[in-house]
Amino acid sequence: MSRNGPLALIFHSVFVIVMVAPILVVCLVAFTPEGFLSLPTNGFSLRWFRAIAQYPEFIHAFWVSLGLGALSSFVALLFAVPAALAIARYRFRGRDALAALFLSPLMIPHVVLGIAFLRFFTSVGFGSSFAALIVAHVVIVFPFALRLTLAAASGMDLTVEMAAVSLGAGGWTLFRRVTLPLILPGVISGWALAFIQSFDDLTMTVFLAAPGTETLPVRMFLYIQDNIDPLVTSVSACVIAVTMTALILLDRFYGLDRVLAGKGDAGR
Amino acid sequence: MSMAAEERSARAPWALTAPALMLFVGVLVIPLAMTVMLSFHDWGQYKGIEPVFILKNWREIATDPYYAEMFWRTFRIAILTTLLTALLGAPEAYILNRMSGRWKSFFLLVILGPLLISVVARTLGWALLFGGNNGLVNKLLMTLGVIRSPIPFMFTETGMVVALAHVMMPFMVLSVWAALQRLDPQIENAAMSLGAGPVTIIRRIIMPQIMPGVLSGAIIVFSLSASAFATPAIIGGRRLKVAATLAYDEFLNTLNWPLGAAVATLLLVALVLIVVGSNALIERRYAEVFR
Amino acid sequence: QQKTLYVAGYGGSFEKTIRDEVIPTFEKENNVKVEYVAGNSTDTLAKLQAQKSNQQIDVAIVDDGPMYQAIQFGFCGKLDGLPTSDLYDTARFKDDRAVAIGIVATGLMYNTKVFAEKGWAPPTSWNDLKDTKYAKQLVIPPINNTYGLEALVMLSKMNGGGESNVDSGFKIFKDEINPNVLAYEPSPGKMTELFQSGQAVIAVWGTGRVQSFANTGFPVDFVYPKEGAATLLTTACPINKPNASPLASSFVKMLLDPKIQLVMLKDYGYGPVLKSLKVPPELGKMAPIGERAAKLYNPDWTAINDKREEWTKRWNREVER
Amino acid sequence: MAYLELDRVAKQFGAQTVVDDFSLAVGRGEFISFLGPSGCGKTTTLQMIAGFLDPTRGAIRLEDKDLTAIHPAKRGLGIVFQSYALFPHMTAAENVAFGLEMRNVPRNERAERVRAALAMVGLAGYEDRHPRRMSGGQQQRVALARALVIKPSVLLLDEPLSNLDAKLREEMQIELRQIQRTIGTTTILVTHDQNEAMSLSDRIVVMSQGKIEQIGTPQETYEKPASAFVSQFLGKTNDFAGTIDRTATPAQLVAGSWSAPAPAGLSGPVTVSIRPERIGFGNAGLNAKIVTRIFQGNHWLFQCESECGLAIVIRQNDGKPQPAEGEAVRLTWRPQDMSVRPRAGA
Amino acid sequence: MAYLELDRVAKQFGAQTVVDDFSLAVGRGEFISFLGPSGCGKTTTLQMIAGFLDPTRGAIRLEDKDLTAIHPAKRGLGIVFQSYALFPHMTAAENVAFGLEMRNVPRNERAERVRAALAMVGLAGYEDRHPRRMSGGQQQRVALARALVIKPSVLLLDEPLSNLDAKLREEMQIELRQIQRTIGTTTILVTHDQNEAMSLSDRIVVMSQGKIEQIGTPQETYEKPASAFVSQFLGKTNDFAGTIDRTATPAQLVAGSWSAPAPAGLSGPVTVSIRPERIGFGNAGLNAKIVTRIFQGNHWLFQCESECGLAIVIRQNDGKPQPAEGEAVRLTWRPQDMSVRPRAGA
Ligand SMILES: Nc1ncnc2c1ncn2[C@@H]1O[C@H](COP(=O)(O)OP(=O)(O)OP(=O)(O)O)[C@@H](O)[C@H]1O
Ligand SMILES: Nc1ncnc2c1ncn2[C@@H]1O[C@H](COP(=O)(O)OP(=O)(O)OP(=O)(O)O)[C@@H](O)[C@H]1O
Ligand SMILES: CC(C)C[C@H](N)C(=O)O
Ligand SMILES: [Mg+2]
Ligand SMILES: [Mg+2]
Repeated sequence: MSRNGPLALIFHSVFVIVMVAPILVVCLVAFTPEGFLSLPTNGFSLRWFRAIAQYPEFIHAFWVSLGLGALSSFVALLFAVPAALAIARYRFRGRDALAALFLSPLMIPHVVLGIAFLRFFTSVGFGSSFAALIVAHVVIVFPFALRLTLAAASGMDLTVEMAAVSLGAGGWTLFRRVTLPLILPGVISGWALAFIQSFDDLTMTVFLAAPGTETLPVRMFLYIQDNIDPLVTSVSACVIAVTMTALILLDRFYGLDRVLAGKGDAGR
Repeated sequence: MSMAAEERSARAPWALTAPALMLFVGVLVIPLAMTVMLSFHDWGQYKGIEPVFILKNWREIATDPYYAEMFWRTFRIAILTTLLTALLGAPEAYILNRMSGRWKSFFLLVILGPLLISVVARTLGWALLFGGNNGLVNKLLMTLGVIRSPIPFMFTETGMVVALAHVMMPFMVLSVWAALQRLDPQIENAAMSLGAGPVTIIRRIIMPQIMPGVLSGAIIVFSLSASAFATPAIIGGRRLKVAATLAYDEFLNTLNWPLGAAVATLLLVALVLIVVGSNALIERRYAEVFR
Repeated sequence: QQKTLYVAGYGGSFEKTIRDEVIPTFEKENNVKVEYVAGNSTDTLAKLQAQKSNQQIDVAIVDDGPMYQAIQFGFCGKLDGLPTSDLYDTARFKDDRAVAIGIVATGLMYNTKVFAEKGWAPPTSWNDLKDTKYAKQLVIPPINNTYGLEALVMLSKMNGGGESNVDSGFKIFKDEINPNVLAYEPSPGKMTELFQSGQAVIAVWGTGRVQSFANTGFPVDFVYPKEGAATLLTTACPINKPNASPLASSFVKMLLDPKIQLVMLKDYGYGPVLKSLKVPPELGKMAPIGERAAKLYNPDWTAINDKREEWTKRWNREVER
Repeated sequence: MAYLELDRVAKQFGAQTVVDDFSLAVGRGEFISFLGPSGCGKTTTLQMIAGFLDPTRGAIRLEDKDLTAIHPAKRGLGIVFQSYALFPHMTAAENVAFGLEMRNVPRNERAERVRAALAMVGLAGYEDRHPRRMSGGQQQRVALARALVIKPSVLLLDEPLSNLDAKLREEMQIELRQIQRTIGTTTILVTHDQNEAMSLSDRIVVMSQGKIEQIGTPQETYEKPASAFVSQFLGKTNDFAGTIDRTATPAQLVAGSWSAPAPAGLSGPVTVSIRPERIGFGNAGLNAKIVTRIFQGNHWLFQCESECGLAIVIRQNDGKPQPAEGEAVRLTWRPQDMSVRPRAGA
Repeated sequence: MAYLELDRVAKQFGAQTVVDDFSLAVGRGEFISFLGPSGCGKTTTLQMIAGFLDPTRGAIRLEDKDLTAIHPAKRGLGIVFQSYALFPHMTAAENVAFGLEMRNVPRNERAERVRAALAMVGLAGYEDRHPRRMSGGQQQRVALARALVIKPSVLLLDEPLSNLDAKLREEMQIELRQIQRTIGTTTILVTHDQNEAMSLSDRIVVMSQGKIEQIGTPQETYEKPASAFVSQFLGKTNDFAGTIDRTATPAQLVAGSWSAPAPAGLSGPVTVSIRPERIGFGNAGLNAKIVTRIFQGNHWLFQCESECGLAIVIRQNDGKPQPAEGEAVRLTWRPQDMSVRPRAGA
């Protein structure tokens, strides 16, 4: 199979540099010995990493974010995958309307959603509880799970499914053994985006977070209320480090390309 | 290759979408309906929200050119951002996909990186690179004599588009990448054998086939950029307000929720129309790819 | 009977101060659990409005501007048994529906290092905002933020207007100050970042903020303009709701405790609201204390609140463009 | 009683009718082949039997029960798809094992049967390979193994051997025949290979444009074609213009320099149809010149320019000298080998 | 000078060598066929010539220029892929037009040529159909039309007719031959159909397990196979165990009840190979009983139980009565039709 030409590689390099540069700068700043944002020109210091330890609420918030992200993106997939299959395969009345409804959380500013949800949950007596937070996150990450699954499911070779059906696979088995593996790249990508979106959301979560369930972005936002200091950067650097480590471990023990591309796809 | 399922019972799609539909009706439609209702309520500095039915807010939005300007800017930025991500993200996904396994996953993660850190830290990075005279890039370019004065980036529309495109890029790359997984490499070979160069292959063979992916990415990016708050607020500042920052202002600072709700409702309706419209258009244009 | 008291207030270091200095004692003395709901003033106010039918929050700590709104919307309950005689007048609200827990002065902040390098004299007057040498290096919080509002009021007052007539202020902002302004930035965090990244060198801001910014080691200083700095308050109120707990009032009053007042002065640069409080000289380098406090200009909030909606609209359309 | 019955089945895609009025009764254990030009509706019919397409009209019954009421997964069919439809994410062995898993065959037995099935199609050693890393023929064999391993009661094979070489193909044909005989599998085979159809089938269904042209045993369809289409489609046929002269006694059928006593009934201009393998080179008969001589292994194919137009002759490659290109020959055949019909348009 | 030359080309996938030491010189305008068992490396070799796979070793030259230096898009090849590789998002006409567009053929001419090409493969009227809505054979024909319409100087065909019925297939073969003759296209055909290979090719390359077994004209490879593999692979062959008795005068070759004067050179146990079409039923010769009699249209295939084991006999379907199943027969052949080699393992 043909490889990338030099032009493609140049494009790729520039692309990656641009993507990484702002983050790299942030990570670099985390090593500043100063009390304010500056590139560490005179010496590196771990001062701001040590500082994290003095804010156990950051660490707690990290776990909250992680749990919230994992849970809500997973639940979103449970709802989104069947819906995506339906939308990809059937031409039924109301299909467009349904698709629009499912995508609508993308289209509303999150402030509005935050307040709408808070009003709603308060009126049904849920207030700002963790359950409410999860439900709200499921809704806002749903479009990601849906859209990417949809992209993978549309145009899928249906004869493969027919083959499975003819061999006696039906319903759940058919889905688990054949359909899901075939759309897996889309599902995993969708999950990743959903997770990240949940992990990253601030504007909506601010309204729904209750004491004890503040997420990391909320914590960071509150922290920088009065002052932006390099702690923000060191926390960010840690998040990146933790994520990368997790992914590298995943790669070691399972193979990222397998997760992302599905099995048996390499080669010709 | 059509399947019986496609034609068979009209119930199947509804059965499959029912859980999601119930979820949405249960926890999204009602709050949104409440918000739409809100936009018809009255508000006053002293009386707060009055649950009456009036068109005051809608009339204000319709007649005051201030809002038209905000919406026009919103969509201009969203369109430019979408174009930028599609133009750069789709080729990058394609290049990524042609890399060998290990590099592929590595760079995919690198590109997902920006999403992993909070929008606050991310925009901080931009400020450090381009902010004023001290911005790293500006400083470098000025010492090299490439530019005379710093590139204006912060508090400009260009800056907003670039920063938004940066955040949104992973959505596009990943969407396209997922679609690329389905492609039969032999088809590319076929095109090559018929004399198509790399550009033609991408334009005529790859692009149409990955349209579902590009469309997904574009819909996500467009919707998110048009409703984004943090990036426009931080990079654009208050002088370059967009619909979302406007709504934010009304909701949080003025506490004029009815007006904010009207702005949000209008944004939602406009976005739904644009997205559904272009979705239908593209799905029809590339009907065979979407089957 | 009530087990938990929800206190909504600023996040960050303020939260830390409250959590460390106030809550443990309060919990012990009143046998109650206190949950701190962190959020900035506008977030808190929005939550109050969203949960109007069923308030969860018991005590709200917000800026003065939002507090006036909260009172107007009827979110605040009445405070009983305030040490009225010991409180500065400015610290009190109509019907005692809220009380100030700290006083801040609105004035000018500048980057001392940059000024020294460029050989610029430190600013002295509100009029310095018009100086063209600050082009695109000036930051002013917007009008929905008390700092911005007070800057507008001060400039109007100096030019023949005042709370009742801000035309002149608007004109100056529009024609003379606007070209200098890099951003109208309400977020304190963002303000510090604009200074740290060198994009801004001068700003309209408050003593408390400047103090804590300077505490990080960054070279900034605060200037009380010669025309006078304006008063800005940090306020607290018990939330009005059925079966409101009396502990809410107690909590607010505890914030007025001299010991706490000193802590907030030290950590946070808040001028005390108690006349009787003796301030050790090493604290309060910038804070409005004593004579500085006496010279502060107290805006006429009744007049301002009357026009605020209109001004905001006008500001959005004329200034922030 | 028919085991599988198609009753006036029709299928439309949009406005286009691709299968029409298709009726067929298949007995239990019967081996049926569908033969017909590309695009005539063979795959479509198969897919309807499999339940992946719903007939627009008509009914399909299995043991007198309406098949449409049974979910495809429950029909117990073994299918080889024209495009293989292998599971790309599974290895060859996993592909083959899938149907057994669905039937809850115990792990040990499963492994053994998968191994045996792959060995049978000549893919021992390829168990762990993914389809994308296999050659076309190897993929096709995995598809075949996957369908056969479950010992289905009905086998639907859509050109299952099209990508195999002759040798392997024959082995597979024998295998198919064997399975069909021992398990009594009812088989429907779609193939474009007439030899395959003829050597395997109990009956052949010749289709054209969605309609059945003829149903019959291989020899019936070949030697007693029900229509001109069938005779043209199965094997090769020469059509010569001839005339029946009833004035002569006995009445004579004349085609160029060839003549024979005329059959009863017809007179005037006629078309004489004769299979190329029934024509011999002789000393009398139609005058012809050999244009091309094509070697085909076990036989030679001659294209000749004759008095009555192009003539095709097949001669077994029996090792004896064959006429060369350009040589003049006389073509002759036995009257009982030809069929005569009135000449259309004459 | 060879037009296209493969010089000791080899290809490995991982540790597995799938093509090895492959050398072949193709003249301009020559028609070459690759024959070989499934998985022997035919597609791989074709893909290397096309430039989609890089040889692990060896060189490929076109007109003495190293082909690897030329980008696949510039090689001017017409290719039909085993899996068709149609552009799913384009209609049949758009698929066919693509290559012409790449060559900047003016719009009018393009439309005309596309129309003609589709008509040639029997798909007039299917211009606007998308591949997914076409039958297998129709798709394959679109692929063929797409490759032919550009009048390439080199055609690489990977089982291009495997999904077509015999009739259409023959038409396409004639078409291919025509194109190759008139434009002088150098053609390499991969096929599993020996008749196809034999009737079309100037030379046949027989491959096995990645290696070339024999290169020769159709008749050479069929009648003078270079190895046992080739003789087994091309057509059918009977191998009988025989003995050469040099004590008799003249020396006798005996196989069961069949005997003939022995050829020179060998003695003792031998294997006698004889093609089934060279065996006749006679009054003397090998005693045998007919087990199955398979009708194959223009010929009959007999499987017989003989004194020397299983024997296969082909007889042209000349309309004369053929022995029935179960009948006892005597098998006979001319000594010059057999080949004799020492018996392995004896
Ligand atoms: N990508 C790959 N990775 C590993 N092995 C491969 C790959 N592609 C093909 N092979 C192996 O290489 C061998 C040759 O394959 P090739 O496709 O050339 O066979 P072929 O002669 O075309 O067979 P067929 O007639 O079945 O199409 C096969 O054994 C196949 O399993
Ligand atoms: N999904 C579809 N939509 C519209 N027409 C279709 C569709 N699938 C097949 N057809 C058309 O129906 C006709 C019959 O197709 P079918 O696949 O049954 O042919 P086939 O006999 O199997 O041909 P082949 O031997 O080429 O595989 C063809 O003309 C084909 O173009
Ligand atoms: C994609 C998101 C991180 C966008 C973010 N919510 C913003 O307002 O900018
Ligand atoms: Mg078919
Ligand atoms: Mg092959």
